Amino acid sequence: METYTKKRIEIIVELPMLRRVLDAIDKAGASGYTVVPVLSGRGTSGEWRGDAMIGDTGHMAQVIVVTSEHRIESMLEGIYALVKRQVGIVTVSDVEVIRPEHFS
Amino acid sequence: METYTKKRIEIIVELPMLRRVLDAIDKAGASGYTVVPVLSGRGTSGEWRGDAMIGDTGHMAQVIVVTSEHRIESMLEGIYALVKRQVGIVTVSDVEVIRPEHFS
Amino acid sequence: METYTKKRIEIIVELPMLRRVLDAIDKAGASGYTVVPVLSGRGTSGEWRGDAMIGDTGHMAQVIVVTSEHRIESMLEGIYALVKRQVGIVTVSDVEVIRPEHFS
Amino acid sequence: MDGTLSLALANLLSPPVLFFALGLAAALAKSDLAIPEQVAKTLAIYLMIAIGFKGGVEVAKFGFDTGLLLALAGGAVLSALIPMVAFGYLRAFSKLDGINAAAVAAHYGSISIVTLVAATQAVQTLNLPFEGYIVAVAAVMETPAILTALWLATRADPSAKSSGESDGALMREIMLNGSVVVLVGAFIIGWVTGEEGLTRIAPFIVDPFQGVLCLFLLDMGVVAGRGLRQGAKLLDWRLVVFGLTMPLVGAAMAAPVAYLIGLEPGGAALFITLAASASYIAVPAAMRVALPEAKPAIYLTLSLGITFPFNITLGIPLYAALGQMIAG
Amino acid sequence: MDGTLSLALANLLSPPVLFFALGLAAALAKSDLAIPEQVAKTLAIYLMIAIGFKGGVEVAKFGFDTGLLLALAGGAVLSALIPMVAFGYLRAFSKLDGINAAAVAAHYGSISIVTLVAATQAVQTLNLPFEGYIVAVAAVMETPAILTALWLATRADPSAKSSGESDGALMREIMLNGSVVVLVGAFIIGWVTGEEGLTRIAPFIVDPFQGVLCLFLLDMGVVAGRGLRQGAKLLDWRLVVFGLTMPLVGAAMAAPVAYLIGLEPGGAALFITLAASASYIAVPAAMRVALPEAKPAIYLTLSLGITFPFNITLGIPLYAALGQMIAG
Amino acid sequence: MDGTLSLALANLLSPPVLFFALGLAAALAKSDLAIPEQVAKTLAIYLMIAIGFKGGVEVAKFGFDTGLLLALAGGAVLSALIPMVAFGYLRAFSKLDGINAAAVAAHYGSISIVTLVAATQAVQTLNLPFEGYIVAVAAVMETPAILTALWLATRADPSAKSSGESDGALMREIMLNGSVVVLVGAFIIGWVTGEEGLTRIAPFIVDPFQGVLCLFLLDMGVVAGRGLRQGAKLLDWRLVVFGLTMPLVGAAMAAPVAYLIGLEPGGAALFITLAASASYIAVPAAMRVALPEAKPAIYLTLSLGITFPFNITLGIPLYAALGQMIAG
Ligand SMILES: Nc1ncnc2c1ncn2[C@@H]1O[C@H](COP(=O)(O)O)[C@@H](O)[C@H]1O
Ligand SMILES: Nc1ncnc2c1ncn2[C@@H]1O[C@H](COP(=O)(O)O)[C@@H](O)[C@H]1O
Ligand SMILES: Nc1ncnc2c1ncn2[C@@H]1O[C@H](COP(=O)(O)O)[C@@H](O)[C@H]1O
Ligand code: NA
Ligand code: NA
Ligand code: NA
Repeated sequence: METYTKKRIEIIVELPMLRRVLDAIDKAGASGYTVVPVLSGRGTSGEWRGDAMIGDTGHMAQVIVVTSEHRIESMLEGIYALVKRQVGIVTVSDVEVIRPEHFS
Repeated sequence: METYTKKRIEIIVELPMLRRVLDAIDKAGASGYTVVPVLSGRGTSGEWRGDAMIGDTGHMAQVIVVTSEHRIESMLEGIYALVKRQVGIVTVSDVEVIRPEHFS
Repeated sequence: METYTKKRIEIIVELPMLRRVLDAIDKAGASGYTVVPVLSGRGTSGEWRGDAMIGDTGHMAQVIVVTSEHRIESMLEGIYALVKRQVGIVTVSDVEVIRPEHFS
Repeated sequence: MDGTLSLALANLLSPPVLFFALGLAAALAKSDLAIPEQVAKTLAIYLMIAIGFKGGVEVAKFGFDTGLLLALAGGAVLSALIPMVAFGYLRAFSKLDGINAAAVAAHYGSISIVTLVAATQAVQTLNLPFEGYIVAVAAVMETPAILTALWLATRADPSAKSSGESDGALMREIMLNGSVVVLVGAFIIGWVTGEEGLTRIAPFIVDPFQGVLCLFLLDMGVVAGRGLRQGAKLLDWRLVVFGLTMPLVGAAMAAPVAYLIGLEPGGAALFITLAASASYIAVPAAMRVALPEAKPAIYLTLSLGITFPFNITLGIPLYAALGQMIAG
Repeated sequence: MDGTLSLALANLLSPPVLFFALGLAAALAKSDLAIPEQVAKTLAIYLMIAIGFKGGVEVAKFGFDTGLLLALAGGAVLSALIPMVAFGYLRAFSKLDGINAAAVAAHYGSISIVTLVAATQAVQTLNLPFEGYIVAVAAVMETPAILTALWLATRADPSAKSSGESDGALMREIMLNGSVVVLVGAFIIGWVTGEEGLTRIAPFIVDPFQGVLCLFLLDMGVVAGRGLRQGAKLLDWRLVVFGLTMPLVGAAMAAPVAYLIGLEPGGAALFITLAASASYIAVPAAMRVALPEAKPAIYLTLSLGITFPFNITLGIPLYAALGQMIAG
Repeated sequence: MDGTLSLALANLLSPPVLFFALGLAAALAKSDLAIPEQVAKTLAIYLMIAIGFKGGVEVAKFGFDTGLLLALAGGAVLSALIPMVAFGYLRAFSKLDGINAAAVAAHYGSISIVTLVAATQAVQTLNLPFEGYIVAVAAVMETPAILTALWLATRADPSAKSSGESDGALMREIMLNGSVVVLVGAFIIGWVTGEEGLTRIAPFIVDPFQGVLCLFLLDMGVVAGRGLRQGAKLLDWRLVVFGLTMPLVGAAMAAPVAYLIGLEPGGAALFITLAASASYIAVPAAMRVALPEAKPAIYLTLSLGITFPFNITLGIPLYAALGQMIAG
């Protein structure tokens, strides 16, 4: 089965910023994204647990975007502009996909 | 600590098809899988949010399978046969593991 | 946008051991971690489904740690010491990040 | 007629319908209001337990006659036939292709429990007597429609059905679906424990029932509103007309059956409501597996965004009036 | 005075406050006790529905007068002004920089619905009459404070506000926030359906209300306790003093307004409580978007860990006494 | 004896037990029925609050005597001793190795709150008087069994215990476990607020209690059924016999203690029930940490799949009869 190389971006972002990050992903031309819940975490801004919070502040979610290499640059810039003053992390890795027409 | 190279398959699949995908993974000889919840997403078939749905239709989950290189081919074929007419995406990447005997 | 190479460790671990694994990650000097919920799974110790359980036994979660190459060795050893007699799996992969100062 | 109008108005201004409207409005205004998923699922289970149990208690109280068997049979036949009519209607009137028409048709043959719950409230408000076993009829009507629809779809396009899946396995899956099991199980438990059992759990399943229904309908409103926002572009005016009139077609088919069975006025109203209602949980999931090419945005938007609101607001008073007419 | 003391004691020993203390103690002792997230969110929606609906029913019963408009206007003005006072207080007394001071100030101009709910219980226990439309005032007081705070922050540091975000969009987002929508929506539904509607859903929103509040406050205690454990190191004694006295400042500002509006004793107590309470859901989220440099650990710990417990335990009896004094 | 039989039958046909059976049947038939996790967790917290609070109110009403201290001490001793008997039984009769036998034994020394809740319902139906402080005894019986079991395991295999974990840390973790904290906390709050507090929250924790219990037992049935399906292959007939008879052994050990303490008939029945019940939340989690080599599929299936259903159906009527005999 033939596979094609794409990039997988994973963004851990605070819930109040989520909508804005998803809009930036759209604007950068990705064909889709997936949001995964996060239970708890720790980072430079301390430790948190979702079930010991009320409201969205400090509560993270994880966004997964599979996209083509050539979109990475502009997408990272759009995301970075949004999250540079916020908590949250961004990682990029290589993946193979089987249905290339599914991703832009 | 010695590590061993394996493949990590990640499948985003609609809930009504989940059971069938897991069965295909079993049949392809993987020693295990992990299912992770998904909150929301966007793709060629539009945008969705789990808490604004009723029932499983259109609601995705993510399946993670760590397996040996040599099983990838047949596993992808089994999965592809299932999801080719459905929504959903499949990515494959390289990972290192520490307990190779744990994975087939 | 410049990126920097890091390692992404993903640990699938039983809930009763979670706190101990997070402590080991802290002790190994990682600057953070993220815990993601798991719905169900299958492995050498059988199949399970979170909504058909009561209590934490047999219920897994997934921990994600992004960290520097040079910490991997000691971190894997710390984690391995904890989980070697438990159920659970550990994978390591390469990722690029954009804010290197965020990770130790 | 005047009674029907004032009933319709009373229904429109009842808390459950207003909470539904609130959810709908919130979703259309892009508010982030939502009942969390796991809670919404539990509320659905609660409604099943409550309506099933109370139905069983009624049967324990009044016993049952051949009416039960007739109603079960009548329901099953209606569920199998309505999709044919719906399919013909869609093929003649709308521009849907065979596969999508079949998928939509399946929904209208099957039923919506929440519509039944709302109708039961209305019927009780009107003091119309009804048979407790109607909930068992609801369970029986869930699935036959799917088989008809799959047959229609393969007739329209032999490659429509997803390969490798036997109808039997799919039917089994639907009939073991959590909500059906709870509905039927609670019905049996209600039957076995009767009035005495009801006394013990009434403060849980009877007293707060209407309030819980409000919460659930608030969520349904949100779901319907978002569905409409997503799916509106796929519905032309013909499909909207279908979604508003197909329940009436189903009702018209069910009315003579209800009459023949000899149901009480409230029972007839509920029986007609079942026929007029459309599935939005079990059938869509089955369609995703069996007819993956059919577009969920079409059938879900029709069922949840058009027919469900219509039934909840205007349909139910109409079916209550109809029930009174034929059985009065 | 003696009445106030015994009221304070009765309040301290009431089940809701004791459950709050239990949650707080559990979290401080590092117990893993927690109400699951989705359930906690649903409990919050329940409280909004219950308090909104009952407020609407009151208005339906007693009609409303110019008092409503005056109270809405008075609430909005207070919400906009209190942050200025809070900001001045913080800049003069604490060591917070301009941005963090502005962010904290926003919280104290806005309101806490759960505090209002707890105060409503106290006021009812005391048989103090109150205006049902106070819940509408609460909705109006949510947002003006945020605009004031953003203005204060940009005056302190022109680069403070996150770029590219218009205030209008943010305001729209906050006013369409699920809890505000449910509160206002339930208020209107209560108004429309009146006593009759209430009778239908009272076993859901009235009878078990105090028990549900206990469960919710148990969770709030856990949240406050964990917040304190995480955030304590960021609070010096000056900030603690601020968190304990700023509610009194807000109360002092609101009391004359309540007097001028001519509110009933209970209504005045609730109005004062709103001014004295601090937001911990809507405002923090808005601050994360608009003033990302401000530290959540500071404003959340102050609002949730210091001011909320103070209000729940000692503040409310005080505001009730105050309400009686000025309106008695 | 006749009374016991009719009581057993009444118990078997009560709504809670029938809902348990429904869940069990659904899971065995591979239905996807399930109560969502977060809701199930909340239901468990609700049960703890309700039973704890009501116990505390009883103590507030009737005061307490040396019986409380005796019962606490007796419970702790039983919890520590029962595992030894269970261990001996298993080593002599089954083929389990030392580590697995020790892990299983721990479960039978500890207790199941839901079994206690169900027994309390039965005892109330029978109008048997009981001491409110039994819930405090339940809290005390949670942990001693674990220490005994760890000691047994290390005697059997010195490398059994996971290294680096002090028993103290583990004990602390279990005693700060959310359910223990809520149970004891609600007990104290009930004690402090007494009848007056109960009146305020009775519509939440008393009236709907049995209904909520039905929902929870439905879920327990599902959990037990799935556990049985997964774990059945690990249980031979000897283990099944153990799971059905070990509760009787525990009951036999507890009966003389209850007699010596001088408990009321209902109190004796509940005390015996505690001894006869087996843990399925706290102890399994502790075993995963402390004895990772022991197989969860064995101890969980025994406790949840065999002993819990036995107690819920046949055990409780038996223990009620026993309580009446020794204290009547
Ligand atoms: N090194 C890391 N590995 C994995 N997740 C991290 C890491 N650092 C931060 N995070 C996640 O990002 C959130 C915010 O991080 P921070 O901005 O550093 O406070 C944390 O709560 C974690 O969920
Ligand atoms: N490029 C993508 N990156 C990440 N997730 C995606 C992507 N495309 C699709 N998805 C996920 O897969 C689901 C179905 O995709 P689709 O079949 O394209 O509608 C979406 O709702 C997303 O959750
Ligand atoms: N090959 C695998 N791929 C993905 N997840 C796995 C795999 N093997 C095990 N797991 C996960 O780890 C858990 C425990 O595995 P085990 O220790 O093999 O029983 C399983 O329930 C799965 O959630
Ligand atoms: Na129908
Ligand atoms: Na305020
Ligand atoms: Na025991």
